[in-house]
Amino acid sequence: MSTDITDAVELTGSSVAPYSPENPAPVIEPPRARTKRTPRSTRTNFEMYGWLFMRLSGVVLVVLVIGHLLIQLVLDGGVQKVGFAFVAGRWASPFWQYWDLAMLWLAMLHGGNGLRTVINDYAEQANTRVWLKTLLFTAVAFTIVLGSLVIFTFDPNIR
Amino acid sequence: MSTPNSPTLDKHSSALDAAENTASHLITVTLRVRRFNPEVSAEAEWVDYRLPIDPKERVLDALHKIKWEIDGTLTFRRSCAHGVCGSDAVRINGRNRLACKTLIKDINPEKPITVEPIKGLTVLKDLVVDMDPFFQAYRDVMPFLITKGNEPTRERLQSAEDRERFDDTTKCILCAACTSSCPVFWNDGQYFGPAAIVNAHRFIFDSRDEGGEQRLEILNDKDGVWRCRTTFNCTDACPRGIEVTKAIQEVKRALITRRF
Amino acid sequence: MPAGTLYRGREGMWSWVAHRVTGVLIFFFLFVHVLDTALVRVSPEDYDKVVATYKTPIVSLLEYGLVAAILFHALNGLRIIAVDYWTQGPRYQKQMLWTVVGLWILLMLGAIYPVLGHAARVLFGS
Amino acid sequence: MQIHKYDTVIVGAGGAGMRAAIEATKRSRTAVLTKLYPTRSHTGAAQGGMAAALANVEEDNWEWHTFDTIKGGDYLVDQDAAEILAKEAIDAVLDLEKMGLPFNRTPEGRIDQRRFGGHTRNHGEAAVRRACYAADRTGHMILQTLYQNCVKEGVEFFNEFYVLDQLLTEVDGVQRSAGVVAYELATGEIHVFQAKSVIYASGGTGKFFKVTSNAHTLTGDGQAAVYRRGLPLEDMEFFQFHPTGIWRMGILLTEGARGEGGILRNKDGERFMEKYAPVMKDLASRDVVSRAIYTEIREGRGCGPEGDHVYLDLTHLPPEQLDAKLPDITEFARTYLGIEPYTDPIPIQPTAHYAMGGIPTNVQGEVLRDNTTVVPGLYAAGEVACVSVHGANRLGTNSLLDINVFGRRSGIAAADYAHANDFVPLPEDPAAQVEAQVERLRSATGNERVSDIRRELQECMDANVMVFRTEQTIKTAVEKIGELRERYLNVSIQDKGKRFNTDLLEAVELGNLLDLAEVMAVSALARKESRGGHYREDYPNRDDVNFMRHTMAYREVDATGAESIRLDYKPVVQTRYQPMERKY
Ligand SMILES: Cc1cc2nc3c(=O)[nH]c(=O)nc-3n(C[C@H](O)[C@H](O)[C@H](O)COP(=O)(O)OP(=O)(O)OC[C@H]3O[C@@H](n4cnc5c(N)ncnc54)[C@H](O)[C@@H]3O)c2cc1C
Ligand code: HEM
Ligand code: SF4
Ligand code: F3S
Ligand code: FES
Repeated sequence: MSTDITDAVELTGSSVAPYSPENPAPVIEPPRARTKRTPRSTRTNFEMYGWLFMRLSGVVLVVLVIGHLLIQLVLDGGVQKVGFAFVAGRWASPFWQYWDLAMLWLAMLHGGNGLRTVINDYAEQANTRVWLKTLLFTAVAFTIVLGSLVIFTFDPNIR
Repeated sequence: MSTPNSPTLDKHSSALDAAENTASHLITVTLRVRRFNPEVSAEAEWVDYRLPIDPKERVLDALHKIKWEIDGTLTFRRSCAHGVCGSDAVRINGRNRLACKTLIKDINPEKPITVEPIKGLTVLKDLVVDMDPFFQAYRDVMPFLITKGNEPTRERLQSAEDRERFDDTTKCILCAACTSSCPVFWNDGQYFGPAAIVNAHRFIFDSRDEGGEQRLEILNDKDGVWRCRTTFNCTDACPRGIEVTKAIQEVKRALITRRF
Repeated sequence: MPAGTLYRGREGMWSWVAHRVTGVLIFFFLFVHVLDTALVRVSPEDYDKVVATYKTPIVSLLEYGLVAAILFHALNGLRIIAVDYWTQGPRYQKQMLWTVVGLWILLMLGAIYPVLGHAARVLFGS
Repeated sequence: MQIHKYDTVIVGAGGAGMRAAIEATKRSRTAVLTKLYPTRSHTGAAQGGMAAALANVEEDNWEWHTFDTIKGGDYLVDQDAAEILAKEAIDAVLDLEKMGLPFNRTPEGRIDQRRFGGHTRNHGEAAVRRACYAADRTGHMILQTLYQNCVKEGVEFFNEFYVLDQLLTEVDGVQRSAGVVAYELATGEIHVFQAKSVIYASGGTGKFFKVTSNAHTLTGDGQAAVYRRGLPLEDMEFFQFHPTGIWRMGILLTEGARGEGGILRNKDGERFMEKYAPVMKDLASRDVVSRAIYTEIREGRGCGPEGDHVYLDLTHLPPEQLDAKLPDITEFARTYLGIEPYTDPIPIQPTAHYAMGGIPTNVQGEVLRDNTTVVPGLYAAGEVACVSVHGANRLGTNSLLDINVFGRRSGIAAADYAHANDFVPLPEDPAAQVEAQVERLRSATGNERVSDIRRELQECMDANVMVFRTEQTIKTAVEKIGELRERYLNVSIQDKGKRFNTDLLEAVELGNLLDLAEVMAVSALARKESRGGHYREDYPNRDDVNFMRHTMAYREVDATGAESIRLDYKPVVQTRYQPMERKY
């Protein structure tokens, strides 16, 4: 049987593979089909907390982000007013410092967790998933650390 | 109450209409079927079939006409032909349907009607997909009554309200229309999928059952209910009219309330 | 990808697609936004320079898009939360979605002047 | 070819097969072979209910139930079996409840019960509420519950395996069951299952009719496999025609609809059943109602332009009651007829529904090779079998009961038998017959099409051996079937492949239908009386003198290889109830 296959290719001489009942083509498979052994259970509440966090942070973010947008873009002059002086003015008040800090943290964690879901959904290979998530984690951590530093070590007199 | 013998001629109208309309006038439709036969080719392809059919007939009838009169190699599953066995979930005009519950007249016969296998499960031949992963997910949620202690001698009592609580999810016929309509499932077959959750729901909310905690634990995991993104494709697809997303949300809420 | 064509989902599916796309968009914007804001720590001049580029009409348009994304994501996010916690939520998800879209259109109309007003002035003179 | 070895092999995963599997798996190494995924079985289509004298809502007892069953079966019922059925019904229902079946409940939280055709209090005084139900999805719930419990017990299923042949081996002059041969749909491979005991639970054979409530897959494979090996089929002439099938489509509208108060009306709006059954009216037994409907139609009182149907009127029932008790059938009317049952009557006509006959067994489910001796190791239960608890006409709700009671019994008996006995050697070249059959069909080049022959068979059966039969019509049918069998030798199929070759299997199934249709017609021709589901216009009365006996049909092959059917008869077991005239 096995010898016939190569022969057949030569005989037909075309690019069409010689599929037959004895030598069928591979079937069309979806990614990551479930089997008896998958998925392995981990027994943690992580996904639940993640889910809850998305909702809770979402509600808080509505206030923070919409407030932020209003101030930045709508109230007196929009983006046009934004500049170093404007930022300096705002961060002079701890209220705005904490506002922005909370926004930064929540948005990054919310968005980061959201992206984690997206990666889980679309990255088919386990390897790719690990890599992408590492990348994501680094980006989020970096942004949060950087952002927090900026807010707290901000020096209006740098000029 | 009408008296039993009073003539009900006034009620005849619509039934009569139906009768007259059924005095069959045939129309010609094009069925565009996604075909795949690994014994012939590694590629799936669209094949058009034109056939005369009564618009009151089902898409399943059209498939049968093709198989019986045009091309006997067309392969699909079917059994009951009236929407209760769950054999023939396919994608008709881009949406999951039972071929036996979709009438030609309800889907615009002017344009070609596309019929393709459901998404996210291995296509084995034409419209036939591998159902094993689907049933595996079903088995993995322990879809059976779990009780402790001694069996009662008579039936377990259950109030009509308690019975009503899980009525919706008892209707499931395991057709997989929901699971294979779920965008999360298309990309990750490890997700339990709505059908498995529906069948877990059926027991979690059964007042006689005592295994709810175990099932919730299983569905709490990374491929469990939390993967659902509430896209409602499952609810739209369910031929039994089960409010699938609602059931999933109830399971999520049950998990949260039990964990806190 | 599992072989196949586009699934013709309904409101629920498309709103999810939009939610996901906007979410990812916002995330990347935020990432960049934090980076540029970090410039205030480095050099106020550079910061002002960068911010100045934000004041061009094209960026204003992008900004309008960003506002659109955030508003949709926020409103639809609230709809999702309602679907999650309100027992009748799943039943009314379509109505809620149309409410979200309606509100979103109103807000976006309202945002035209504040966000695009300056750009219009620059372009067409005030 | 692959060979598998199991203690017990069950053919079919409908209600009967899975009920047997739950018992057998606990006691022996069991495999269930099924041509459909278990939950696709036609048990899931059953709607109305399952009878048991629970007396949850009104006074009732199993003896009344026994009587109704016997009377309903027009006294052709084996009364010892009927007693077992009625007595064990109560536990059968309670067992299902304990397995998790979600029955509708009474206000006290007990299993609710409703009226059903032919079920009466105190030997026919009035209708009694005996049918335990779950809306109009009782069969669905039974099938799901049994499958759930199979999952729980870890029953081993071979899904989409078509059993095509029964293996018998002669040991010490006695033919014993050695196993079965199955065709795997996915690969086209042939598997031999060697087993100590085999249970057939492969369901009915309704697809030889055109207008039928049966699934496309109910093609009598089990009956045919056994019959071709020389074992008899009992009472095949008795087929039940359910009064209320959706007009032209045959989709069933449960008798529960009339149990809830639905009324049959002719074109004048008359409640015609009052004429035919003054006491039970619309709830008379099925054969009576079906004949009444056809009489109305024949006498010109049918509805519609062609006067070929009557109405099932539910419009006087409150919509809430329809939603709560009959949600599925109202949806069928909306989906398939575009009719709103709240306001419009539903056009219906009788539909071929249930095979009373089948593989003869005793009350343990053991298959009989003649009137008395059993085939060791061979069992049958459910619609494929004939115990006979349904006699000449099955009462509604008694079949779901039958599959549970006798499914359980045969499961236990077969597993016990497997414990006590050793494997019987397989016959030489066990798969030969199936291989030849499959090979012949796959390479056939004839010019006949499966679908043509099947359609002609179905039309012939509908026209000639349905509700009304005469010598003339049955003879026409016998001839026509003979001709179709000839033509069947010339069929060819288009799909020559191995995977999922449903084209091939439809051809095989047609072969089974042809064989069984012939047995049915020949048996009907010989029964020159009217009894239950078998109504002969030329012999309109029951003839207890000559025909109070079961038909046993054997396939005979003479030296030249010509086939014929030999009819024999078996006495009816009577214990307590003497035949009386049957009135409702
Ligand atoms: C529409 C409808 C409504 C009904 N309503 C009621 C009711 O209300 N009350 C009542 O009591 N009865 C009712 N009945 C009758 C009752 O439902 C059936 O008689 C009963 O369910 C038959 O069960 P079964 O297990 O014998 O067969 P089925 O459920 O038909 O199962 C047959 C099994 O055998 C398998 N099989 C068949 N051939 C092969 C083969 N060659 N190889 C391997 N496997 C095979 C199939 O895969 C299937 O799993 C109704 C019937 C119909 C059609
Ligand atoms: C303004 C208020 C916001 C609300 C109310 C909100 C709400 C939500 C909710 C409820 C989800 C979960 C969706 C689901 O589980 O299906 C979500 C997902 C997500 N959000 Fe937000 N969010 C907001 C702001 C943001 C911001 C600022 C970002 C970016 C940094 C963001 C990025 C994301 C991402 C990437 C996802 C994942 C999308 C997916 O899985 O499909 N969101 N949001
Ligand atoms: S929930 Fe609905 S769509 Fe999903 S498997 Fe069950 S019946 Fe089919
Ligand atoms: S389609 Fe999928 S995402 Fe959730 S709502 Fe249904 S399971
Ligand atoms: S064939 Fe049974 S559901 Fe369509």
